[in-house]
Amino acid sequence: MRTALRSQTTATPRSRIVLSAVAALIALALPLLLQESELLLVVEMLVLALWAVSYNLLLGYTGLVSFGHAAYYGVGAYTVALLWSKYGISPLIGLVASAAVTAIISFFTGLFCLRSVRLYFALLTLAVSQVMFTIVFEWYDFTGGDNGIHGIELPGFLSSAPNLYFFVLVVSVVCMLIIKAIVNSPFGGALLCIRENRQRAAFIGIDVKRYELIAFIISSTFSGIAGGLYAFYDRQVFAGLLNWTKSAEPVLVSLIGGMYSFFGPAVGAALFIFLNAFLTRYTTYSALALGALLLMLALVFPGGLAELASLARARLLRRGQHELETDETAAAQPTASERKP
Amino acid sequence: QSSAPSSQSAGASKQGGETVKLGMATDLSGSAALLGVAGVNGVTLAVEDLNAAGGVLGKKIELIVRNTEGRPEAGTREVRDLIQREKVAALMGPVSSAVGLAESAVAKENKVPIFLHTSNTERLTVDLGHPYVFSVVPNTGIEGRAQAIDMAKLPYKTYYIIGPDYEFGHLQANAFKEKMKELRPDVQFVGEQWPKLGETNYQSFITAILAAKPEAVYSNLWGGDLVGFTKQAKGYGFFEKTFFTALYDVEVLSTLGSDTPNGVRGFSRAPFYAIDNPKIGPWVQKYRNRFGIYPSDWPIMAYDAVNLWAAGVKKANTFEADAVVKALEGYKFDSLRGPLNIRAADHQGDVASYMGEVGSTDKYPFPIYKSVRAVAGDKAWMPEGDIAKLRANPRQ
Amino acid sequence: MDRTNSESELLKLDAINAYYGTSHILFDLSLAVSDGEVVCLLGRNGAGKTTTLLSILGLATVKSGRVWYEGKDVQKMPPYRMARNGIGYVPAGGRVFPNLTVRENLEIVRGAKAPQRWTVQRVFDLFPRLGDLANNAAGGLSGGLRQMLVVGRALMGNPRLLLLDEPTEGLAPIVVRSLEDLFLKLKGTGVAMLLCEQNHRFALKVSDRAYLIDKGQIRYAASTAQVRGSDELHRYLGV
Amino acid sequence: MTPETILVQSLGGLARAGVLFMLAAGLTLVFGALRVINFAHGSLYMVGAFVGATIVLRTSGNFWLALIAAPLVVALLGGLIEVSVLRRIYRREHLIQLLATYSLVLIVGDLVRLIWGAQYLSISVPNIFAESVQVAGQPLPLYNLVIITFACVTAVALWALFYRTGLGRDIRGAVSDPEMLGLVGVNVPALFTAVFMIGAFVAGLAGVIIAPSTSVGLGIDVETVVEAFAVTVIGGLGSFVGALIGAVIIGQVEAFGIMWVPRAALAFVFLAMAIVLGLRPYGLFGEPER
Amino acid sequence: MSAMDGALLQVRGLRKWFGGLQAVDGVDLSVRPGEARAIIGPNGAGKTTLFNLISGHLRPNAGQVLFQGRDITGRPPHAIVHAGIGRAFQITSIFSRLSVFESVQMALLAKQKRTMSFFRPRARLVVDQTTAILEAVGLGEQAKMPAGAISHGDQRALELAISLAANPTLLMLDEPTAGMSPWETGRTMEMIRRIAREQGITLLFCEHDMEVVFGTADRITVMHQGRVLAEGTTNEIRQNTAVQEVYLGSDEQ
Ligand SMILES: Nc1ncnc2c1ncn2[C@@H]1O[C@H](COP(=O)(O)OP(=O)(O)OP(=O)(O)O)[C@@H](O)[C@H]1O
Ligand SMILES: Nc1ncnc2c1ncn2[C@@H]1O[C@H](COP(=O)(O)OP(=O)(O)OP(=O)(O)O)[C@@H](O)[C@H]1O
Ligand SMILES: [Mg+2]
Ligand SMILES: [Mg+2]
Repeated sequence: MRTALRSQTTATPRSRIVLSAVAALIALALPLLLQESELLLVVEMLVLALWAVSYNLLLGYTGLVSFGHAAYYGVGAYTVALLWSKYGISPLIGLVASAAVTAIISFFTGLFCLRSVRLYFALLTLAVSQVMFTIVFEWYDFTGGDNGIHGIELPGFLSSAPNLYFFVLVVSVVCMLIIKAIVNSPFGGALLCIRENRQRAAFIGIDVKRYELIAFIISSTFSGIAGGLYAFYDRQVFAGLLNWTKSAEPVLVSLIGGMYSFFGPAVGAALFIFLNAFLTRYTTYSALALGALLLMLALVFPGGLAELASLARARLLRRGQHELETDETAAAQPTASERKP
Repeated sequence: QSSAPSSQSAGASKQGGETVKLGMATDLSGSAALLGVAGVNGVTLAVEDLNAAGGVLGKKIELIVRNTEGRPEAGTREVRDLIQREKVAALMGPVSSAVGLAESAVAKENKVPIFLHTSNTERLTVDLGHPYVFSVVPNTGIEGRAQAIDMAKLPYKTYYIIGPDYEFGHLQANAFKEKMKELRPDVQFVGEQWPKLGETNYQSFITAILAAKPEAVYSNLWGGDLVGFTKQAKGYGFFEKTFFTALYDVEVLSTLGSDTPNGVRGFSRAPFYAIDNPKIGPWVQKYRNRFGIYPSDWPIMAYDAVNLWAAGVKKANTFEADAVVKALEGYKFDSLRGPLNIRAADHQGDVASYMGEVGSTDKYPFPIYKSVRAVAGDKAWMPEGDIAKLRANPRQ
Repeated sequence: MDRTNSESELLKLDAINAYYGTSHILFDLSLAVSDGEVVCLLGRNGAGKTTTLLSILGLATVKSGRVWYEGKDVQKMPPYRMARNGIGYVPAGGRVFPNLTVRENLEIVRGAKAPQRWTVQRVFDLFPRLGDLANNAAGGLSGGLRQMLVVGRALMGNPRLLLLDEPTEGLAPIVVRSLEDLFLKLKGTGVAMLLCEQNHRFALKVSDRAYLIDKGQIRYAASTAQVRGSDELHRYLGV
Repeated sequence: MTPETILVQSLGGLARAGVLFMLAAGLTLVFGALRVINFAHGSLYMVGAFVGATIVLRTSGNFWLALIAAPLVVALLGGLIEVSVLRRIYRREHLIQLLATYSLVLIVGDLVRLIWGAQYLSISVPNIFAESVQVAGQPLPLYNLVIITFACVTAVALWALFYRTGLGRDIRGAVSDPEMLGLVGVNVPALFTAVFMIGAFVAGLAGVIIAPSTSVGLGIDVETVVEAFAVTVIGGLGSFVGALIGAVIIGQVEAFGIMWVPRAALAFVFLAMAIVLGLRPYGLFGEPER
Repeated sequence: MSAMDGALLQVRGLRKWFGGLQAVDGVDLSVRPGEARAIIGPNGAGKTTLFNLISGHLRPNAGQVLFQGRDITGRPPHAIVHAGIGRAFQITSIFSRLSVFESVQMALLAKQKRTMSFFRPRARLVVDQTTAILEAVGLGEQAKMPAGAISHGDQRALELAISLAANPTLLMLDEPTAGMSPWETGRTMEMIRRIAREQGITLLFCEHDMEVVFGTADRITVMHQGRVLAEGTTNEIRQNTAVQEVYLGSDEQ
C-alpha cells in the first residue's frame, strides 16, 4: 500500500524522469563495462526479476501466496525448448507461445486451486505444480525426463552475449511496465481490496474469485514469459525448473526486496542472483551464508530492501520537509489487525 | 554449428604466470554430497601429487572448487565463471548427470575440456558428446551392459528392476535390460519400481516386489538409498526370497557393516581392493594417510580424471585446449585402474566394471566382494557405429 | 486539579507522550486513579482514549513519561505480569478468543490472587445468556454477547484496577442497565476503574471523577457532579 | 492381488504413516498455536536423526539413550530457535516468518554438513526389535510395529495435551489472539517457547525412530518436510485427528499407488492432496474460514 | 406483518441455524421503498444473522429473500451489491492498508463496474465523487491516512462511506453508530437521514442506541430469540410491554 500511497503523493515526475534516464544509460553501458560471464549474470537477474515481479502481482498485490509458481515458469521454458527440439520452431515464436500455453494452463489450475483459500490455496498450488513437475520429470520420451532438453539454438542475432542481454532487457522491462500499469489500474485497485479484506471486497461488489483467477492467469502468463527467457539464457531446460525448490525463489526474492513495493522483488532478484554467484566463489557453505543473511533481513528489515530504502529516504526527507513522511512511516507499522487470521 | 554466445578468449590458451588453474564445480550439498566430497578428495590428491612432482609443464596447478548444490543452473553459472573470470585450463566434472550436462554445454561453448569421473549418463559422451568432453567413469551404457554380461550366466529367468527415479537409474537399467535380452532371450522382466532419489521409505516397494515373486532383482540404487533399502528389505526376508544385486560400493558396505546381507551380489566402478594394478596399493596407502579413510570408487576415478588431463597437456606440450583434446584422442592412459584407451569417437575410457558376492573379511573393517570379476570396458561400451546415429538423433 | 495524595494513587500516568510510528498521539498526558475509585475518560472519536489504555498496558510506543501502578514503574513489565498484579483489561470490540468455548474464555484467565475470587459460575450468574452458551465457541457469539464475555473475562482476573474501553458498545439498553448496577457493585468491593466511554450518561453515572480528553491532551478534570452539564462537556463531547 | 498382499502392503503403508504423522503433528501444533509455517521442521527431524544415530554409534548400540537424549537435544535447539529467532517475528507478517524458517533450513542443513560431513550414518534396529513377525505367512519387520505404536502414543499424548489440559487451552487461545492472551495473565512468550519445544521434541523423536530403518544423510530434511506439509493440509491445519488420517491416507496411497502406476510415485502425495482439497477446500478436519 | 405489494424488500419464512442453535427462526419482514426501518432486540436475537442472510454473507436453511420482486436468496454478495443492496458491518470491516480515499474510490469503481480496466491509471478516476462522500461523512482530512490507522470512530464513518459509495437502493446498517461519540452519532445519523432522503435510499438498520432508533426509524421491528416479537411505529413499540421487558428495561419510558 505504500506504493499505492506514494503514487499519489511523492516521486515527482521530474525526479522520476531523471531516475529512468540514469537507469537507461547504465543499462546501455553495461555490455561495455562487464565481462561476458558477468553480463550473463545480469541476464539471469533480469529473468528472475521479471518472474518475481509477475509473482508479486499475486503475492504483494492480491494477497495470494502461491507455492507452485515454478510450474508456470517451467512450462514457459519447456514450451520454448520443446517447440524448438520437436518441431524446429524458432525460440522467438516459442516465447510468444510460452505466454499462450501458460495462460491456458493457469486458467484451469487457477480455477481449481482458487477453490481453497490462504494456506490451503498455497499448498494446493504446490500440489498442482508437483503433479506438473512429475509429468515433465517422468515423460522421458517427450520432455527428456529429469535432465531435460539441451543445446537450444537461438536465432543468429542473439548469439552474442550483449545482444542476448539487450533482448532479455527489452522483453523483461516491457513486461514489467505492463504489470506496473495493471497494478495502477482500477483492476489493480480491486486486487488490493481483495488482499486487504476479501469479505469486504465482495460487499463492495467485486467478484472476488473471478478477479483472483484473472490475477492468477496474468501472473502465471508473465511467469511463463520469464521461463521462456530462461530458455534463451541457459539454452537448456530441465525438470528442476518446475520443482518446488524452484518455486521458493520468487517468494524469497519478493520478500527480500519487499512485497509491498513494485520493483522491490526485481531488486531482490538481482541481489539474490548476485549473492548466490558471489558467495559460492568464497565458500562451499554458501547456503549457510545465504541463510544467515536472509535471517538477518527477516529479523531486522522485515519490509525487505524497500523498507531499507524508505527509511533512508525518510531520513533524507526529514531534513527538509518534516510533515510529508509521517503518513508513510506510520503506514509501515503493522496494524494490530494484521496478525489476526 | 553453434549459436552460442562465444567468448573471444578461449580462456585455456591465455594462461600466464606460474600457475595454471583447474576448476571443479560439483555437488557438495544434498543427498549426493558424499560423492562430491569424495571426488574433491581425489582431485585434491592428484593436484598435490602433480605439484609435488614439479607441476605440469613447469606450472603449479591451482584447484578451484565450487558447490553447485546439485542444481544445473548453478553448474552453468559456476562453470562459466570458472572459465571466463578464473580462466581455468580444464574442468573436472560434477556428480549429478543433470549438472554434468549443464556444465558440459558451457565447456563446449567456451572450448574448455571437461573430465567426467562420477556423472555418467551415456548422453554426456554419446548423444550430446562433443570434442571437449572426456569420461573415465563407466557410463550408464557400459555399466548396465557389463552387469548383463556377467549375470547372463546366472540361471534366473524372471527379473524385477528397482532403481532411483532419474536419468542414471533409467538409462543404466535400460542398458542392462537390452543387453540381457540380447544374451538371454528367455529372461523376462516382470516389473519395475522407481522410488525417488533420496527416498527413505522402501517398505511398499519391497512388498510390491515380493508380491511379484521374481527370481532375481536388479537394482542400481546407490549410496544412502541402497543402505535404507537393504535395511528395510532384511526384515521382510527379502534376500532369502530372491536374488539381489545392486551398487554395493565400499561406502555402502562400510556404512551397512553388520546389516549387510551375506552373499548378496554387488557391483561398482572402482573397488580398490579388487583392482588388479600395482599402482593402486601404494595409492590407497597415500589416500588413507591424507584423509584417514579408505577410498571409495569416486576419488579413484577423480584422481584418474586429473591425471588424464595432465597427460594430455604433457603430450601436447601446451595447455591449449584443442591441442590437448587432439592429444588425448585414442590415447593410452596409465590409470590407477590400469591402462585405459580413450576412444576417439566419444572420448570415453574403456573402464572396467567390477562385481562379486559380498562377504566379510579380516583384512578390512567392511565387507568386500568375494570372487571378484571385472568386465572390461571395451566389451560393454557402445559400438562406434551407434554413436554417430545417436549424435544425429539424440535420445531425449 | 484535585488529585488525591500519592499514597493512595493506584495508577498514575505522568506526562506520557505516545506515538504510532512517527505520529504523535498523546501529549504530556497525566492522570491518576486512586484505590477503589472509578474514573472515566471521555472524548470524541480519535481523541486518544484507547491509546491511553494501551500506553498503560505497554502496547503503545511511549517515548517519554512514566506509568506507575501500585507505586511501581510498570513500563517494562510484560503484559501477563500486569494481569497477575490485578490489572484487568476490557478491550473494545468484543475481543474474545473465538475458537475457545465461552467457558474456556473465562477459565483461561490467570489473574491476581484475591479473597473474594471470581468464578465461572459467578460470571454466569451475572450474565445468564452466557451460561446458556457456556460450551459454544465464543466466535459465534453476537456482538453484545461478546461484550459481556469480555467483561466477565476481565472480572475472572480478580482485578484491583479495571481498564475498560467502551464496555457498553453494542449492548442492549437492558444490559447496559445491568452493567451499571454491576459497576457500582464492583466499586463497592473496592475495584478501581478507568473507564473510556462514549456513553457519557452511563459513564458519569458510575464514576467519581471524569477526565475530558481531546487531541491527545487532558482538557478538563473534575468530579462527575462538576462535569455534568459543564461547558467543557459540551465543548469536548458536543453534548 | 491376493488378500495377503493387500494386508502386507497396507501394513507397510501404516509404518510410513506413523512417521509422517509424527512429523505432521509437530507441524500442526506449531502452526496451530504460533501461526508459523515452520519450514525448518524437517531440519529438526534431520538433526534428531543425526544426533540419535551418533549417540548409538558412539555408545556402541545404546538405542534407548538415543531415544531420550536426541529428542531432548532437538527440543533445546527448538527452544533456542524460538527464543532467538521466532520470538522476534510473531507480530510480523506470516511470510516473514516463512522467510525466517526457510533461512533456518539453509543454515541448519549446512551446519549439519559442517558437523557431520557428507557421510551418511546407519544404525541397526535394536536387538529386541530386530526380529520379523509372521503375518499371513510372510515375515514382516517387527520394527514397523514399533513405529506404529510410537505414532499412536504420540497421537494420544498430543491430543490429550491439546484438549484436556490447561496448556492446551492456552495454546488454542493463542491461536487467535496472543496479545489478548498476555493481557489475561498468560505468559505468552514462555507458552510459545514451550509449544515450539514440544513440536521440536516430536520431530526429534521421529528422527530417532526412523534412524534404524534407513540411512541418515543430508537431504532428508527437505525430502520429508514437504510430505509432512501435505499430510497436515490434507487433514486440515491445526487438527491432530486430521494429521493422523492424512498420514494414513498418504501412507496407503503410496503403498498401493506404486503397485498400479510405479512411474507416478513422485506425485502420489500431491495427487492425494489435490483430490482431498478439491473435495474439501479446507482439508478433512480443517475449519472453513469464517 | 402483512406481505405488502410494492415492498422493496420482502423476507419470507427465513431460517438459519448454527448447529442446534436457531439463530433466525422463521422471520417475515417487508420493507417499503423509502422507509427507514429499525430492527432492535436483545443481544443475540439474530439481527446480524438476518442481515447476513439478506446480504448474501450466509445462506439460509429455509425461506426466501425478495428484492424489488426478484428472488435473491443465496446469491453471492457481489451480485447482491450490484442488485442494489449496500451494507455496513457491525464489526468494522475495512481495507486497512488502503488509504481512506482509495477505499471509497474503489467502492465507487466496483459498483460502477469499472474495475475490469487494466491499463488506465486509477489515481485520477472518480476523484470528485470520492471526495464528496468523504466530506459528507467527515473524513475529508483523513483522506490520505491508511484506513487501519484512523481511530475506531473514524473507521465506523469510513465503513459507512464505503457502503454509501455503492449507491444502494437499500442500505443495511448494522449498528452504524456503535462506538461513536455523541457528537459523531448525531452528525452521522443526520447525515444518513439526509443522504437517504436526498437519494431516496431505503434504510434497514439495527441499533442499540434508542435515541438513534426513535429519532430515525419510521417503523421498528423487534426481534427476540430469532423471531419477530413485535412490529410497529416508534410509539407502538415504546409502549409495548413485552418489548420493555426483554429489551428496553422497565424504566426506559
Ligand atoms: N495503528 C495506528 N496507527 C497510526 N495512528 C493511529 C493508530 N491507531 C490510532 N491512531 C490514531 O491515534 C489517534 C487516537 O486514537 P485512539 O484509538 O486512541 O482514539 P479513541 O479516543 O480511542 O477514539 P475512539 O473513540 O474512536 O475509539 C487517532 O487520531 C488515530 O488516528
Ligand atoms: N457463525 C455463527 N456460528 C455459531 N453461532 C452463531 C454464528 N453467528 C451467530 N450465532 C449465534 O446466533 C445468535 C444470533 O446472533 P446475531 O449475531 O444474529 O445476534 P444479534 O441480534 O446481532 O446480537 P447483537 O445485538 O448482540 O449484535 C447468537 O446466539 C449467536 O451466538
Ligand atoms: Mg477507542
Ligand atoms: Mg449484531
